[in-house]
Amino acid sequence: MPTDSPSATPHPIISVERFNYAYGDHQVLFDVDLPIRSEDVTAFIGPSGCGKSTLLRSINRINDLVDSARVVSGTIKVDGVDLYSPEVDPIALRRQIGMVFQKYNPFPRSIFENAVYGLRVAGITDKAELMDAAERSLKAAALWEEVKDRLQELATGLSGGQQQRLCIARAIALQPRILLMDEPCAALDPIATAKIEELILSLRGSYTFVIVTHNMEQAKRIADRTTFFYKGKVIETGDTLDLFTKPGNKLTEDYVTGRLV
Amino acid sequence: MSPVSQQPASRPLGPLLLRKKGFSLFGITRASLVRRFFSAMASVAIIVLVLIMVFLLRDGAGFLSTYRASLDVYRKSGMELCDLLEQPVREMQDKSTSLLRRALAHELATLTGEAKQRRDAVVVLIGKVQAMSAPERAALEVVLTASAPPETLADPRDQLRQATSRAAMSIPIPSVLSSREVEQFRRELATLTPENTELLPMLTALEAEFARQDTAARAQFAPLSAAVAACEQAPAALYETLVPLHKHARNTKELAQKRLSSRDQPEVHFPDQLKPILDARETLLTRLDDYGSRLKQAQAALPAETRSEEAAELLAQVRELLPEQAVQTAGIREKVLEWDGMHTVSMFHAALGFCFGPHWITNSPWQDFYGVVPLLTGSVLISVIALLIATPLSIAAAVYTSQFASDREKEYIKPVIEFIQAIPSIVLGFIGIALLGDLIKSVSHWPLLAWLPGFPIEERLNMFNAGCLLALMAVPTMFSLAEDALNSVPQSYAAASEALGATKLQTVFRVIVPAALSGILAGILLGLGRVIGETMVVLLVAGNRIAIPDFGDGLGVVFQPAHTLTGIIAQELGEVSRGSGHWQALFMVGILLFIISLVVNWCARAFARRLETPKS
Amino acid sequence: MSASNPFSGDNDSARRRETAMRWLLRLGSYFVVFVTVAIFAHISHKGLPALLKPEFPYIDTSFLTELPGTLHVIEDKQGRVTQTSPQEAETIKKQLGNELRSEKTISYAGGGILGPIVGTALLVLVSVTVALFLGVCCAIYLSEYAKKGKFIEMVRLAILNLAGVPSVVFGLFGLGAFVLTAPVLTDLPADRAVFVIPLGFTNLSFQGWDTCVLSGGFTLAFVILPVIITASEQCLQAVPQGFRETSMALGATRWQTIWRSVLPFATPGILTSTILGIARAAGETAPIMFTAALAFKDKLPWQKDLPPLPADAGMFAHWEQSVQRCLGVFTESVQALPYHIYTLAAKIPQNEYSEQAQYGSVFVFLILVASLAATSIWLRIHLRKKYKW
Amino acid sequence: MDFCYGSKAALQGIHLDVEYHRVTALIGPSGCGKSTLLRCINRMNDRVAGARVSKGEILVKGKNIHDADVDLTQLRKQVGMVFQKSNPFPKTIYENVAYGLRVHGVKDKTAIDEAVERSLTQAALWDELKDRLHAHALGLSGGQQQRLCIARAIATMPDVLLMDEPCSALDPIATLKIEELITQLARDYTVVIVTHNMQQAVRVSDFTAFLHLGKLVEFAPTEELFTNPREKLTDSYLRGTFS
Repeated sequence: MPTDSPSATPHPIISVERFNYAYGDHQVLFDVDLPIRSEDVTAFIGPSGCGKSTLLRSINRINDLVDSARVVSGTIKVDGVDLYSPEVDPIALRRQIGMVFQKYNPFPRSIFENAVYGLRVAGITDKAELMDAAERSLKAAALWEEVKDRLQELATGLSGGQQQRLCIARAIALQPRILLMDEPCAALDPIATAKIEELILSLRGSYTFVIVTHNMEQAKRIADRTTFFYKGKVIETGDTLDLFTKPGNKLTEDYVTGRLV
Repeated sequence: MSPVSQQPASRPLGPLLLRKKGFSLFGITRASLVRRFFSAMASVAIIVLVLIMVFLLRDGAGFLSTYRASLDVYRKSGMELCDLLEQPVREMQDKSTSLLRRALAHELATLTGEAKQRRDAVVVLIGKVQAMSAPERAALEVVLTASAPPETLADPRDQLRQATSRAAMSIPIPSVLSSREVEQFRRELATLTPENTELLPMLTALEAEFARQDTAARAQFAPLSAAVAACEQAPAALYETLVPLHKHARNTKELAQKRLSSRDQPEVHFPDQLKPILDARETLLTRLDDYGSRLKQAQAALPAETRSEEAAELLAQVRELLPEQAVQTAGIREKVLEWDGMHTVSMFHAALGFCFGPHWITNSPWQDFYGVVPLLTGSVLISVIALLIATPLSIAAAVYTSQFASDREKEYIKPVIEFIQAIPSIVLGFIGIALLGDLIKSVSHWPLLAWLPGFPIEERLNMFNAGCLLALMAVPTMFSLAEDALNSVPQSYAAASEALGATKLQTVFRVIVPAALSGILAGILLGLGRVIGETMVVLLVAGNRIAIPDFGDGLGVVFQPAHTLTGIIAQELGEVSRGSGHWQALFMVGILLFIISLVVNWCARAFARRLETPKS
Repeated sequence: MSASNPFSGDNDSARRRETAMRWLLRLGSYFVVFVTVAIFAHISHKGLPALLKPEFPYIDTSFLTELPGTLHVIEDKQGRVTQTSPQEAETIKKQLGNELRSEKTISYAGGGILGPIVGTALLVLVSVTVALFLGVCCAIYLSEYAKKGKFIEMVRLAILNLAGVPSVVFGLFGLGAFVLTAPVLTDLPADRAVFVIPLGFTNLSFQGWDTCVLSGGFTLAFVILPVIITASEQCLQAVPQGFRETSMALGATRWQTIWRSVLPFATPGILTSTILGIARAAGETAPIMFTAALAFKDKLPWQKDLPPLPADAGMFAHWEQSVQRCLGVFTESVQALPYHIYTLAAKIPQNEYSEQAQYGSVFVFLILVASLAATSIWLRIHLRKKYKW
Repeated sequence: MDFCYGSKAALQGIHLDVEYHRVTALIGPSGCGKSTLLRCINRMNDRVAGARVSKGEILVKGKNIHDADVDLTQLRKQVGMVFQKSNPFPKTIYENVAYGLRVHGVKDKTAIDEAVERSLTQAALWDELKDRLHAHALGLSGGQQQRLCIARAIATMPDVLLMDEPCSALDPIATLKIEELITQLARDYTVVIVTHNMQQAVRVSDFTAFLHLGKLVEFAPTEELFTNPREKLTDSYLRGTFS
């Protein structure tokens, strides 16, 4: 069922335009231009420190938490709305654009409370509704079968992979349109990684995924489109297959063949 | 198919992102309201600091003008003139006569020494024997006071007699008594009973012998005795002239005070009041000159030869002192002549009087002085003592725990030292009164330690005692900062040093400690801050004598009692009336303390900042 | 190459010096430990008897449940010495008649220390409530809201300096600010009021709260405020940044984030350090000397003489009076343990009769404060083990 | 000089002879025990709790360094060491170099001055620094700091100089300078160097030992080992087939 051809939804849901971003005086993103298509899985790859995480974190404005971070120039538009314009409510924005972090970090509370956290802060108190949402999102995150009998247990008692899937469940409980994932498998073992990848593939089409990864194999396995970053600039972006097999840029080629670290 | 297919139909996303109209008050949103609340809470720290300054200043600010007015009256009433003459003369007088008296005593002792020794030995022995037979004596006394029939008395009486004679036989008798005398004395001792209230014949005899010798000796040292008397009498005439002036000046002051307290009283016309005193100035000066010449006479009368060396030494001192004092009298004369009773006391003078005044005298019937120097010296000396004790201890402990101790040792050393912080200062003060004071005093009486300056000490409560306890209070602060600083020295330094063949100790003292120095210094300064601001320990233990310690003792000065800045506030504030000069003076002391603490804190911060951004 | 040892140690004296130095350092550390333990042992040894009695069940709680009073020491002609309270002294004297040899009275040294304990508890209650509220709010600002800048620099500087201000200066501040100036609502402003704001139905008069629990508690609150702020900020900082990010990424507002996913995880730590603050507040003497403490008081704070209610007083009147009684507790001056010890140590002679009261109070006080501090240290270690994220 | 070494966990049954006045490189994948081996030679591992030699011995100048009569400070004076990360003390340049002499009790000012000049010259730092010997050592560049550490190590005239990846924290130019320096130093000292950079081993060393999982796989003159490895493991490592 999921949309097979990306070209079926031609308009980009996120478009980054001449985006410059800095921490204090240290600029980390230079003139980034990047359309991200709706309902695709887009992977950001590149050596560490290349700015891919920063771009991801500026899409839901979570970087606002960092004191010195600031937009130098340029815009990020989601569905035509400039995210950094004063009319945008960052809280509402984050409800629509979910995020999963590199280090799985469930709150030291029950599994249920973790799953419905987003709903609770959105002001939903109806018990049945919360229960429904928890079941739905845990099922979506393929965790329901494993935890349905111990929803009241402490989330920190789960295994690493389960904790990360719980974090994904927590993010999709709010039914966001876009899910940002910052190296979601970096802290996991291969089996847990495989499960998460499977999960992403199963959810593909329902959400727009943007995934930062340092693992090129992973990008090949799950992404429709891949963007290569180097030193704060977008070097190349394209269909994953194309980018890995016939890179259009020397740097990209060096990187995907492992010569550039 | 995945269960997420109930994804809402693709509505346009854009509008969902926009800000909705929500709660707001005068354009302030809920979020910024919360934020403002917390920033207001944060500013409490600043506000409190400012309020402390405000309230200290409010009550302390009036001090200078009050003190100025008080000093003004002091001057215009002529009291200052009296003090100008009397105080230095009294000091000189005390110094020279005490030297002369000591010299005379030494001289007399050369002749009467043996007789005195014999007498004293007998008195001591009697006391000892009585102490040894105390239980029997008490038993007998019980029977006696019970007015029991005489026949029941015999038994306890007998027991007492036996006990006494036992004691008399067993007690060692010093060699100053001849063997015949010992025999006699033992016999007499055995008769010591409660009914026998007369002195032992032996003691009476010895007393008589001593008195005879003493009279003879005094005759022999007549010149010296005469010199002592002359010196004692030297300022008598001066004092005599001063007495009525004193009275008059005080009268003037009281009139002025009455006028101050109520407008109904007549205004005091100071020049008129001062006139008799100014008129007497000439007489006073002649009397002063007279005193000078008497001193010279006394000096001339000093005997050239002495029997004892000590006396010779003391007389030599007197010979040096007397000409000096003659010069001093000239100085006094000058000052008295220069003194201008109508010159108004300035604010600056009052401020100087507070900062550098050597006297803190309150509730005096004569004149109150609020000079902070005695308190400051007390505070500083005690802090120095505390730091000198605490610094080596806490640095040793920090170096040991961070560099040498095994994990198990660390496990109990660190909590114990941290625990000291929790001991309330009042408890330490109590320990100083109940335990440490006596401990130090008894240790100081060990003959082995007599060579130490100031030993043996008489005052149980003194600066050293307070310093020891404050040192203990400063240890945890200094220890934890020093230990942190030492632990934060990179491991690579130690590795490099050891690879060069340095021993562990060399590594520690040549590389690690210097690298942690700024942190250690910050710790010492914070310790100083704690010590100088501590109240209860010094209030209880420092001895509370308001005087500048006598540095003539050298290092022994630390065993003198003193008062402190903190102690004086705690002690006196409860007993003064609100708004009086004394009350204001105490708040001024508070301001001084506050400034000191800010300065110490600032220095500590400066050092700590060097710690935060070290290297290069 | 010589077959002998090329690495032989050549310097015995250097090694001896090394060992000596090491022992010196060890001695220094152990000396401090020894002194601490010795003080504790001495106080326990001398103070414990105040809580014990010779016969079963060996524990005498009267020292903890009686108010302080004057100690009467009566000696009869047989040399027997009785220590007793004023009332019993009368009866004993009557019994003895002629047999009475001497009677000594020692103020403050009789009875127990219930009054001081209650007073200290009240002071601590007020001070910790105030300091905790202000301190935690301030810490939340510093840790969650503040951005680098002049204001935060000033706040931090103020906190540091506040921590260094001598406690007796806090006492002066409390006297000036709370005892003599703080605002009260009253119909009849006192003459000494700094100024009065008429509110219509009543007046807001800046005439101070007088020496009372409230004044002392507020003064103590500012003494421990820096401790609470610093500790709370550390606890807030220890909560992983990830929790905040996640919570924000799930669409929580800043305040929701703090309330739901920062404060709950920092609370155990904050409470732990608050215990240390309690120990500190309970131990301070100088700030309460002029603001709250009395040397002697023969009533507990709630045993106040209120006008007797008429016999037909309704429920409401009773209720009103008990509320008045409860609130009145905070506007009374009280005895406090540290000040009581000061009185015992400084104002009465040291002799065998006063010793028990002195050491007894010091012992109880030290045990109270020390157990608080020990609990705090113990909790800190265990919480650190338990809350790892 | 030769040493044999055998311990249980980190290193097993190693037998290795290091020749006088030659540069010996230890190479191998990370975790293979090359640093551990190096740190055993001057017993720096004594600092690590629980580290011990369970079997075998290390002989330096014919003496087993774990003998009871070996004085640790003397051993370390004669077996100098340079660490991976440059770690000058927070003191002046002069004091850094003089440190080793001072802790060994040299007090004579002129002797120290001479030693400082000699070792700074040998470390090719003298010309750059002679005018600011009393400047703070932490103000130097990374490469200079590392050379200063080398100067500090050779100030006590050790017989053996151990270097634990001395260039890993440096940029290429500084690395080049250090390598030049090592080649020069080999004239006066016996150098043992741990490196993860094979090119470096080729450039500076006379002998190379290849370690893998705590075992000595191959030990041969450098040229021979790199051009004609005897073991299959060495060959595959050199060609980068495993890492």
